[in-house]
This record gives sequence, C-alpha cells and structure tokens, in this order.
Amino acid sequence: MNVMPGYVSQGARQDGYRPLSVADRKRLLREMLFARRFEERCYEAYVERKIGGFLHLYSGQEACAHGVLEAARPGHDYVITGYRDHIHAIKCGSDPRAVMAELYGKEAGVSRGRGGSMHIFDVAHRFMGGYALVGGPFPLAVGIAKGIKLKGGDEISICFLGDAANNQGTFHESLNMAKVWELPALFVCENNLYGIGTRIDRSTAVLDQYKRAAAYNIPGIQVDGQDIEAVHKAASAAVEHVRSGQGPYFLELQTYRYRGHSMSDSNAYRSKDEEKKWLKRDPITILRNRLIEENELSLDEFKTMDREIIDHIENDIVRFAEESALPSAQDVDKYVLAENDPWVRGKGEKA
Amino acid sequence: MNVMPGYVSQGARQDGYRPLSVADRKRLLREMLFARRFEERCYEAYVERKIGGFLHLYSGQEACAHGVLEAARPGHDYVITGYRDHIHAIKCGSDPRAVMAELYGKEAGVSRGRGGSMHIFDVAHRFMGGYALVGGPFPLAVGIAKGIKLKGGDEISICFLGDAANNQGTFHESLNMAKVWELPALFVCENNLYGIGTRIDRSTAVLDQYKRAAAYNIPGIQVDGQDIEAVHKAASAAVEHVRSGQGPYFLELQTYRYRGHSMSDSNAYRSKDEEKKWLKRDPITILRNRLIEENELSLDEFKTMDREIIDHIENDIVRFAEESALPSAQDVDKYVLAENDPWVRGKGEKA
Amino acid sequence: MAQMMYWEAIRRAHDEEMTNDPLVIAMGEDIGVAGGTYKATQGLYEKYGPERVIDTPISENGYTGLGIGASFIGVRPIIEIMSVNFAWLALDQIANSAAKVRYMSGGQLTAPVVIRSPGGTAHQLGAQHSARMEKVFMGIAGLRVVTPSNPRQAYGLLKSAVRCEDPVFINEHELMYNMRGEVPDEEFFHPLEGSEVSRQGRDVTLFGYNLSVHWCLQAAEILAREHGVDAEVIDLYSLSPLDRAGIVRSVAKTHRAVIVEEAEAPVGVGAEVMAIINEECFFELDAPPLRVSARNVPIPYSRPLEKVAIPNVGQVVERTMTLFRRRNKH
Amino acid sequence: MAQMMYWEAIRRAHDEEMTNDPLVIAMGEDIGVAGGTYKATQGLYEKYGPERVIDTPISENGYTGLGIGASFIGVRPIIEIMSVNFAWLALDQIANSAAKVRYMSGGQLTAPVVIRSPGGTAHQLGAQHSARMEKVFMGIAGLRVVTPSNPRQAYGLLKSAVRCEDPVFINEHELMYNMRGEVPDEEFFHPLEGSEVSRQGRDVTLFGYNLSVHWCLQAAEILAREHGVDAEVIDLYSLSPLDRAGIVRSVAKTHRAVIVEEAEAPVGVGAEVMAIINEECFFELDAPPLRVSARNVPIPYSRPLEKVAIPNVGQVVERTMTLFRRRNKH
Ligand SMILES: Cc1ncc(C[n+]2csc(CCOP(=O)(O)OP(=O)(O)O)c2C)c(N)n1
Ligand SMILES: Cc1ncc(C[n+]2csc(CCOP(=O)(O)OP(=O)(O)O)c2C)c(N)n1
Ligand SMILES: [Mg+2]
Ligand SMILES: [Mg+2]
Repeated sequence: MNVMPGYVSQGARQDGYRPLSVADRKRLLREMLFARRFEERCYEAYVERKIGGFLHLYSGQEACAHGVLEAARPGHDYVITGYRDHIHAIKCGSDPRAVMAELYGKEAGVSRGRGGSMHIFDVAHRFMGGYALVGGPFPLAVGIAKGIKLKGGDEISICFLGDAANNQGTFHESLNMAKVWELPALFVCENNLYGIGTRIDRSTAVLDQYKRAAAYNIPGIQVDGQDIEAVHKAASAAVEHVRSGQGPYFLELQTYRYRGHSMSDSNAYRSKDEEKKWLKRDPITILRNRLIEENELSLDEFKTMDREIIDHIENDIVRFAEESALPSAQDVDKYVLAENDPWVRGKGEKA
Repeated sequence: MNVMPGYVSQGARQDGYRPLSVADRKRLLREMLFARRFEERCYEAYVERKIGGFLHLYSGQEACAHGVLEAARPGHDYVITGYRDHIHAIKCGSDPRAVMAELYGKEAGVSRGRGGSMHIFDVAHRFMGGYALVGGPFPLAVGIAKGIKLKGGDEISICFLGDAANNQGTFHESLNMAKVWELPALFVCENNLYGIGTRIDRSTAVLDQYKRAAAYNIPGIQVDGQDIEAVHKAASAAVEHVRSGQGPYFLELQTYRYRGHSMSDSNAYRSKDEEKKWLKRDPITILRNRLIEENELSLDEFKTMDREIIDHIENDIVRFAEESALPSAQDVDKYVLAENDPWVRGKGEKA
Repeated sequence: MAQMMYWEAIRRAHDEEMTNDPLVIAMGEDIGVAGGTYKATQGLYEKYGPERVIDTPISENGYTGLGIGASFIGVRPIIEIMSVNFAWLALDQIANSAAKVRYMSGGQLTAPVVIRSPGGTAHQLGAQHSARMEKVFMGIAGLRVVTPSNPRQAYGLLKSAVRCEDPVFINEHELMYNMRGEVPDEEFFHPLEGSEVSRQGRDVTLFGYNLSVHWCLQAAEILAREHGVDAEVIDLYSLSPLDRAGIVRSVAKTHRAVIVEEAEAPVGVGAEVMAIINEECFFELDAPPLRVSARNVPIPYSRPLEKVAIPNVGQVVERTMTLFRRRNKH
Repeated sequence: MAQMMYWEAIRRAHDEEMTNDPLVIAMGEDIGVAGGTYKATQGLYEKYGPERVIDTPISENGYTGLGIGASFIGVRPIIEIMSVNFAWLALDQIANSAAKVRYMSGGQLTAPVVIRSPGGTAHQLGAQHSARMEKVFMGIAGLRVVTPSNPRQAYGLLKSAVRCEDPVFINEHELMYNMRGEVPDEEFFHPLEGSEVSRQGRDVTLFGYNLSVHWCLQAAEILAREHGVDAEVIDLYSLSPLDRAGIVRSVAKTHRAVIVEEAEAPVGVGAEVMAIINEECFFELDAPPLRVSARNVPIPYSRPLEKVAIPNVGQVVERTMTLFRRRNKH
C-alpha cells in the first residue's frame, strides 16, 4: 500500500475559497510549534512521573487540528474527539495552563483533575470532550448535530477521530443516522495509518477511509494532512458544505504520529524507513520553509519564536500546573449525580 | 424510491451456470408451496393459541431461501439467520414435524421446546440457528467461516438477514473482518423494504443494500427475489465465488413479506397499492405459471399437489406436534452449562 | 382521578413534557409512524412531527449515544429501547458516556437523557427476549434507575426523569402496559428516590418492585387470610439509589424480610437489599432475610418450563412462611 | 516449581493449549505482531502464525461474536479484550449469544470460548479505563466467571477454561501482570469451581478475589500482629458459580465475615456473598457480615481522589475490627 499522501479525490466545492493570509500562516506556524513543544513537554513531565495514566501525544499531526479548526469557528462550533485531545482543546480556546494542570491532576485543571489526559473537557469553549473508548464520540457528535438542528443554530458538530476507529460499529450507525436526518456533522478522520501497533491494511478492508463515507451517501475527500494549507482549503469547503445545511461531510487527512501510540508504546512495529519518509514531511517544517522561501520569515525569527514558546510553556504553563493544588480527597463523591436537583424530590400530589 | 425489483448490477460470474431442470423446478414449486402452507398453518395455530411468543412468517419470501440454498449444499454448508427462520431450517433438512413441535413448545421440537419460533436450531443439518437480536448472526456467521477456513473444509457459511439489520454495527464490523481475512461467508440480504413498520428509506441512507458491501471491497449483486430462477442463477455464482476461496460475497434479494412483521403487526404502515403490486409477483405463482406455459404442469396437477401438502401438514406434521409431550418442569435447569464437564474439576497437581 | 392504562400514563407524560419544552424529544425503533410497540408514543408523531418523534434505525448503541450527545447541549431525549434485551447493545454508551461524563468533566457536562425499556419476562418470548437487566443498570455509578409498578408511577416517574439533570433508566414491563390504575388529573412529578409502603403490616416485610410488587400484594392477602400473617409490602420504585432508610424503617418494625425479584438471584436486587439490611439493621432481624428469585437460567420458550423459571405468588407465600416455622434466632 | 510472572503464566497456558490442539486460537487487538498489551501472547504470532494468532480490528462486539461463532464448530478461541472497559461493547454477543445458545438450542450448540480481560483499577487511567465489571458477568446465566489472584491460578484457570465446554470469562488485573509467583513445572488444570483457603484463621473470614485477596492477606498479618485477631482468608477465584459450601465452611468456623471487593458495592460480589451467608448460615453469625468496597463513583484520574475511591489494606483492618468492638448479637 502507498503510505505517502498525495491522491486527492473530488467531492467538495472549492470555489469562493479565501486563502490564508501571511499573518494567518505565521500565527498558525506559531500555534503548531506551540502544540509540538507543549506535547514534548508533556512527554518530559510523564517521564518525571508528574503526569500519570495513559498519555497520547499529537506530535506530527498538528496540521490536522489546526488546519480544520482554522476553517471552522472554534469556540462556536462544537468539537469532540478521542484521547489524543490536548491540542484540539487548546485550538478551541482552552487555556493551556488549565490543560497542563489537568494532566497534573490538579483542581485547576480543565476537568478539575477528574479527567486527565484522555478526558479534556472545556464546555465554555464548546470542546465537548476527549473520550477514551475508540469510536465512542461518533454517536455523541451526531447527537450534538441533532441538537444544533433542533435548536436552529448555525454551529456545526466536528468529530475528530483516527483511522482505526472507523472499524467500530458506532462509525457505521452514526454516519447512517447523520445522513438519514441530514445533520450538520463534519467527520474528520486523522488517518495516521496505525491503530496502536496494527497497521491499517491488517485491520481494514478499505484503505482510503473517505471511500467508506460513500456507503452512507456522505461526500468525502482525502487530503494531505501534513500541509496545513491543503487541509485548510479542503476543510473550508467541508465546513461550508455542512454549515449551509447540505448534511454531513467526511474529511480524511493523511498524517502520521511521531511518537508511540501512547507513552508505553515503543513503535517497534514501524520501519525506520517509513518514519524517516514522514519526518521529511513535517507539517511545521513545511509551513516554515514556505514562509522562508517567500521571505516572510527568517530562520532567526523562527528560532526566537521557538525560544519564546519554550519559555512560555516552562515559566507560565508548567509552573502553573506545578503550583496549583490537588483536589481534596473529601470531594471524591462530587460530580457523580447533580447536587440537590429539585426534581429528584418530585412535585405536586403524590400518594 | 422504486419499490419494484428489476435493476441488477454486475459483480458475479455467470459463466458455467447449469440452469434448473424441469424436475428441479417442479420440486422447488412443491417446496415453496409447502413452505407457504406450513407458515399459514402456523398462523392458524397461533390464533388458536397453540403457538406462543413472537411468530414471524415467511410468506412471500419463499424464493429467497429456496433459490439460494438450492444453489448451495444444504446440510453441508452452514446456515444461520434471524427469527424468521422456519423455512430456512426446513430447506436445510430439518424435519417439519420437529419444527412444528418446536413452535408448540414440545420436547420433540428441534430445540427441545426451549427455543421456540425465533430459535430453531438443527445442528445435525448444519442449521446453526435462528437468533432474535437483529444483526446478532453477522459475527457468528463470520466466525463459522473462520472455523471452516481453519479446519480446511469446503463448506461455506451462509447468513440470511433482512434489510434493516444492515444498520446494526455488527454488519459493519463483520463484513470488514470477513474481507480482511478473506473468509468463506455468503451474506444474503432479504430486502423486503421494511424493518417492522419502518420503511427502508426512513432508516437507511443507501437504499440498494448490495452497494454497502463495496465499503468492504466485497462484491455484491442485487436480484429479483421473487423469481426463484433468477435467485438460483445469481446464488450459484455467489456460492461458487465463496467456495472457490475468493472471499466473502453479498447477495441482495428484493422481496416482500405478505403478513405483518410478526403476529402482533397489522401492516397499517403499508399501502394496499404497494401490497397489490407485490402480490402480482408472487414467487409461487411466477414459477407455477412458467411451468404451465411450458406445458410441464397443469393447473389440476398443481391443485392436487396443494391438497396433498395441506393433508400432509394437517395429518402428519400438526398431529405430531399436537400429540408429542411437553418438556417436564424438572428439566428447567438443564442445558445452562455442560453436564459434569471433567475440566470443571481440574486435573493434575494443585495447591 | 382518571383511570388509565400504564401505556396511556407514559404517553401522557411524553405529551405533557413535549408540550412544555420544545427540546424534549422521543426516539426509538417504530415509535413514530407506528406509534410504538406498546403504544407509549401513540399519536406523538402526528402531533410533534418527525424532528421530535424519531423513528431510529436498528442501531441501539448508535441512537442511544446520539440521544446522549444531544442532551449535552440541552436536548431532553426520551429514548425507548423496544425491549431491554436490546440494551445489551447500548450499554457502552450508557455506562461509558452517559453515566461518566459528569464526573470526568469535573461537573461541566451532564447527560439528562431518559432511557425507557420493558425489562421483564412476558409470555414465551424465549431466552433472547426475556432478560431482566435492572441489576446491570444498578451497578453503574452515575445512572439513576427507577421502575414503575403502576400507571401513577409510570406517569410521575417519567415526568421527573425528563426534568432531572441525571441520566435515568426506567425499567418498565411488557406485561404491565395494559394494567389499569388511577392517575391524578393534575400534573405531578413522582420522586425519583425513596420507596413506597404499598401495604402496612407488622409481621414481615415483602420487598418488591415493578411487577413483583403485585405478587407481593397478592401474597400478603393470602398470608393474612390463610396464615394470619400480617405482611407489609414495600415498593422499591427506585432501584438506584435504593431507599436505605425506607428499608430499615420497615424491617425495624417487622423484623423479617423477603425480597421478591423477577430476575435470577446472583448479584441482584435481592442480594443488595439483603446487604443493606445486614449493614443497617442486622440486629433487628428475628429470622434470616430471604429472596424469592427466578431460576438462574436463560428463560425457556416452552410454557411449563417458563412458568417454573419465574417466581410466583404461591412461592412467595410458601417461602415467607418458612420464616415463621424456622426456629427463632434466640 | 518455577517462579514466573502472571503474564508469563498466561502466555505459557496459551502456548501449551495451542500446541495441544490446532483449533485453539488467540485473538484480540494488538495481540499478534505487537505481542499483546500485557505480553500475555508474546511470541505466539511468530510461532503459530496469523491464522491462529489474530490481530483484530477495533470491533469488540464483532470479534467476540466471531470467536463465539467459530466455537460453534469446534474452534477454541481465547479472546483477549484489551481492557474490561471495552467489554461493555461486547456484552451483546457474550450475554445474548455465548451464554444462551446452549439453552435455547436445547443442548445442541455450545460456545466454548474463553474471554480474558484485565478488570481492575490500575493507576490513574481515569473513568473510562477503570471499570470493574465482574458483577456484570456474574449476573449472566450460562457464563462461567473466574478470576486468578496469582500466576498459578492464571495458568491453571486458563488451561481448564480452554478445555471446558462452557463459555468462560477470566477477569485478570492490570496491576498483577508483573506479579511473580510459583507455577508447577508439570502441566495442570485448575478447578473452575470452588474457592481456596489462602490463610487459615479462627476469628473472622476475609473474602477476597483477584487483587483483593492480597489486601486481605496483608490485612490478616496486621490483624494478627497488632490486634491479636486470627483471620482466615478465602480466595474466591470462581465468581460464577460462587462456592457456597466453601463460604459456609469458613463462616461456620469463624462466625464473622468481611468481603473485600475492588468494585463499588451495589449489586456486587460483596452483596452476593452476604446473601449466601444469610441463606446458608445466618445463625452461625456472631456479628453482621460487612463489605469493604470502592466508593460508588466513576474512578477519578487525580491520584488523591483515585486513592480514596478504591479500598485499601488499612480500611480492611479497621472495618474488620468494628466486628469485634461492636456489641455481640446475644
Ligand atoms: C473500544 C476501545 N477498544 C480498544 C481501545 C484501545 N485503543 C486505544 S487507542 C486504539 C487505537 C486507535 O487507533 P486510531 O483510531 O487510528 O487513532 P490513533 O490512536 O491512531 O490516533 C486502541 C485499539 C479503546 N481505547 N477503546
Ligand atoms: C437488537 C434488536 N433490535 C431491535 C429488535 C426488534 N426487531 C425485531 S425484527 C426488527 C426488524 C428487522 O427488520 P429486517 O432486518 O429488515 O428483517 P425482516 O423482519 O424484515 O425480515 C426489529 C426492529 C430486535 N429483535 N433486536
Ligand atoms: Mg490511527
Ligand atoms: Mg426487512
């Protein structure tokens, strides 16, 4: 199978597309670089045992979340994803300090330390959560889309999941319902070719994931997920399709994760050769080099940006996480059920 | 949507097909007529409260089970289906008396009265059961196919299910696995356009069910399920494909059930007009008229055949069911677990 | 007070709540155009339309998850699972999403869905249509479980479940949809917690829920008439949380307890009520508490087998009397 | 006697059974090329090949059902569900197909599958990766449930489960895969029913299973050393069926019972053991039986919260001592 991106199908209207400005592209470069440094810093914190549980890092896939959400309305549109969720939340508007504090299990964490890395939630920014069961978010995303339609808003529901998640029954059931009821749902498949250690061709009968959407009459397209401008262009058309009431859409992004599936995974199942090929297509490097070629950026500026980001993460974000307080053990029973919900006591006549 | 059959896709090799002989067709006419009378007699028995629980009748769909299994090797190939299962079992070789006795809840029933109408089992004839959860048989059928491949036999695994079952997650998961592992599984979709009272276009994004198989790289075809000769021809190619080791195959048969979904269903949701259209395409009448046109059969012969069948069902089959004994209440705990399985006690050294 | 059937009471609750709040919706298989297998949603499709009364595909985990997701943003779905047996397919979304989202989001999200389903053994439906799953739902932290034993409860519990912020599973019963009973004409909301004294008694407490409450009441009549035993009957309409105080109050009075459950004994309602009694009022007991349960078998189709697989009134009476014959504890 | 780790014992059982019978296969997510998340199938892919050591797609209900179907015609699948939390997705095929097929076919078919899965709370895996589901499986008639507390049991129970005609669920534990222990060099098959006296004692019985057996043993040491209480520890390696005789034997000797479970209390192992004690030997009790359970919450990620959510040795000691301080029954 061809593990390199390239093939792009028809399917989404590309007309009326407003390309990213230089300022936008510089900002996105900074955001992606920040994402990379943030994740790498999480890696260190995990090694230092400051972060526990399972930790899934996003390094290598930055152009996916940033390219898609740049084309949508983060904080307004609803976003939901799996356990590899830090960066999606931050791009939706979450305070990186609160995200890091969550990984540290602190009360100041986005999910008050109850969720951890796999369960980042930030409802104020309409980041509806990271979920740990593969395929779990599909029906939830379609449900949010149903809610949007009922309420008559112009939001859309965006579901980011991996390639292997598409083999879960929920994928099938959810895409069918999304189409039957013409719901405003955008399915983004970050196809990094592996489900943990199992390569896509060993688990999946159809390698091009966007083709599976055809089984539900849902338009789909496959795009190079390492080139944020390509992602942004395709995503703009996809978002427009969904927001304009034309029903669900499926966007496949061909990408690659640099690190193991989670911290406990060594990547032994991948060839160094394959990894090298993909490292050559690093999303940050691609955008950086383009801006340099266009004389919009110098290598020094980039290095300065990088230093600033590293300092910011260290002195602001990590410090905040380190210094904030752990939840108190007395609160262990909080948040199981609603606190004194009047309807639990009932109302009106009763025997 | 077009509720009438007709459109037939490419996909299955038709070469080397040996058409049915006149003798075969006469036998099949008798078998289908028997099936119709058997089911109608069940209807009466249910009204007389001789049969309990849920009863799903096959009237109208006879050409599906008979056409497909005539092309396979009943009793040798493994067959599994849903709750609408009497006729599939009988075509696999089950004694109709034991099937009727099962419906009567008698110890002499195929499933010893434990199963009832929805759970006809006859393992001796490789009828692996009727199951009451929609979509449940998909993975079981694929598992049987996996077993065949492991054991190296030339059997195939045939799964008969309805159109609405295809919206269950098990459909998606099972077809994907069947293809990834190239298993000898034949999926037969008896598309009667309804899941209980919900018409296919209200629950399903893709109306032509054979098209859904493409999402798993599984070849599929759509055939007129009311013409047993068309079914037999397509099924012969499908069976050949699967038996020759080319992997799974999907066969969609366009058909119609005459009665309500089960005895408790009035069919109120269907237009009389639609029902009339389909009654004009009765599978028994189609074959009968063909034989008559060809002067291979006279109406009198047919009527005699019908009388013989009715007598046989009444005096042999129903009588057997009526006269055989109910299970004894003392046996209620039997068949939950294996009886004195030595491995439960263990073996060899233990602390 | 109007007399109405159990299904009519459920239908009325749907109708009132859907009129009250445009974000209350009903969904499930064949609940719309067909009006619902047990008529609990009859006429709602015509009245509220396809956007709010939704015939779903046969995708239990999918449409249950869809309802849960919609509830995240203010929708109040009433999801019907046609038979509780099909809920085995939806447990992932119920247990992993609905019941856990409030906790793991630190209180930011909640899933105020109502999932209704008939959860008893009807007549000869066979092993795959006769499961009783209340024990499974009771074991899930973050989920409320209630089970109405009459039309009044069926109406009032659904009303409160729709308004409540928590996910609520309502365990109904195929054999009860046509049961008649009084339902107040004025709107009311039944408490989601607690228990109800269905019959006052001094000598022994019979604990029941849903259909088994009626077995207990009939048994109590026989016990009074034929054995001079005055039984109290407690209706455990809330299975999660169970009413510890109510259980203790009654046992402290009668000093004897019998739990009658339609399900098989292992890790069931009977075991949990016994555990609560042991924990809360062990020293009040004059005899060991006992449970009358179904046999631990998949439910057989054949009538004589099915009959003995499920408990009956005679058994309740007979087992209860053993508490009086058996030697006293002291 | 060789010392080996829990995962090595499971791997050895796989290897021996796969050598013994070509129809024994292993399947699950990442068990083949990757060798299994907890190494329980390490090296088997290389040794037995892809037809018998199968990396499945992420389709829990699908591949579990596939294993069940294969078992209908003589295959003996050992199915690994990577984490028990994912088993919520496979309960339909486990409960509706595997557990019921023998009964509803009148004994014609049986589903001799083994389903293995780690079913405990590890370290900070959060609400969706910390479920303990033994109670759910124990409630399913037609399914055997065993749970090894050490490498010897892990080896011997899997061996017997593979040979047994019934479907068997093996509840393992993420925190135990690296536990060392003795396993006999000679092949052996551990009984699938019964219980084991892990420590003899006179004053009180501590019932545990899987990881909680070790909490009980540590608590017993402290009780002996610091409180002069001689505790017996019973290892309930078979959760379904539970060993009624073994439970009674011990309680009849010690007259006091404490059940220690890693799961939340409602409708759990503790409740069922209490119910059995009430039914079988109520009059032997000198004090109310009690259960030490997890808090009834989804498991939190943050360490201090997670720590208090799960029972610990100190709690077992403390709660046990209340049985001696509290006024005697007579
Ligand atoms: C229901 C379920 N099954 C299995 C797992 C274990 N698991 C976690 S991530 C993963 C692989 C998912 O791969 P993919 O969907 O491609 O996402 P990626 O990790 O590559 O981003 C698996 C098998 C799980 N968390 N949930
Ligand atoms: C898991 C599950 N969900 C729902 C049902 C209720 N039910 C029984 S048959 C049926 C319709 C199935 O339609 P289809 O698959 O087209 O088969 P047909 O009855 O038309 O032959 C439904 C919804 C069930 N038995 N199992
Ligand atoms: Mg992936
Ligand atoms: Mg149909």
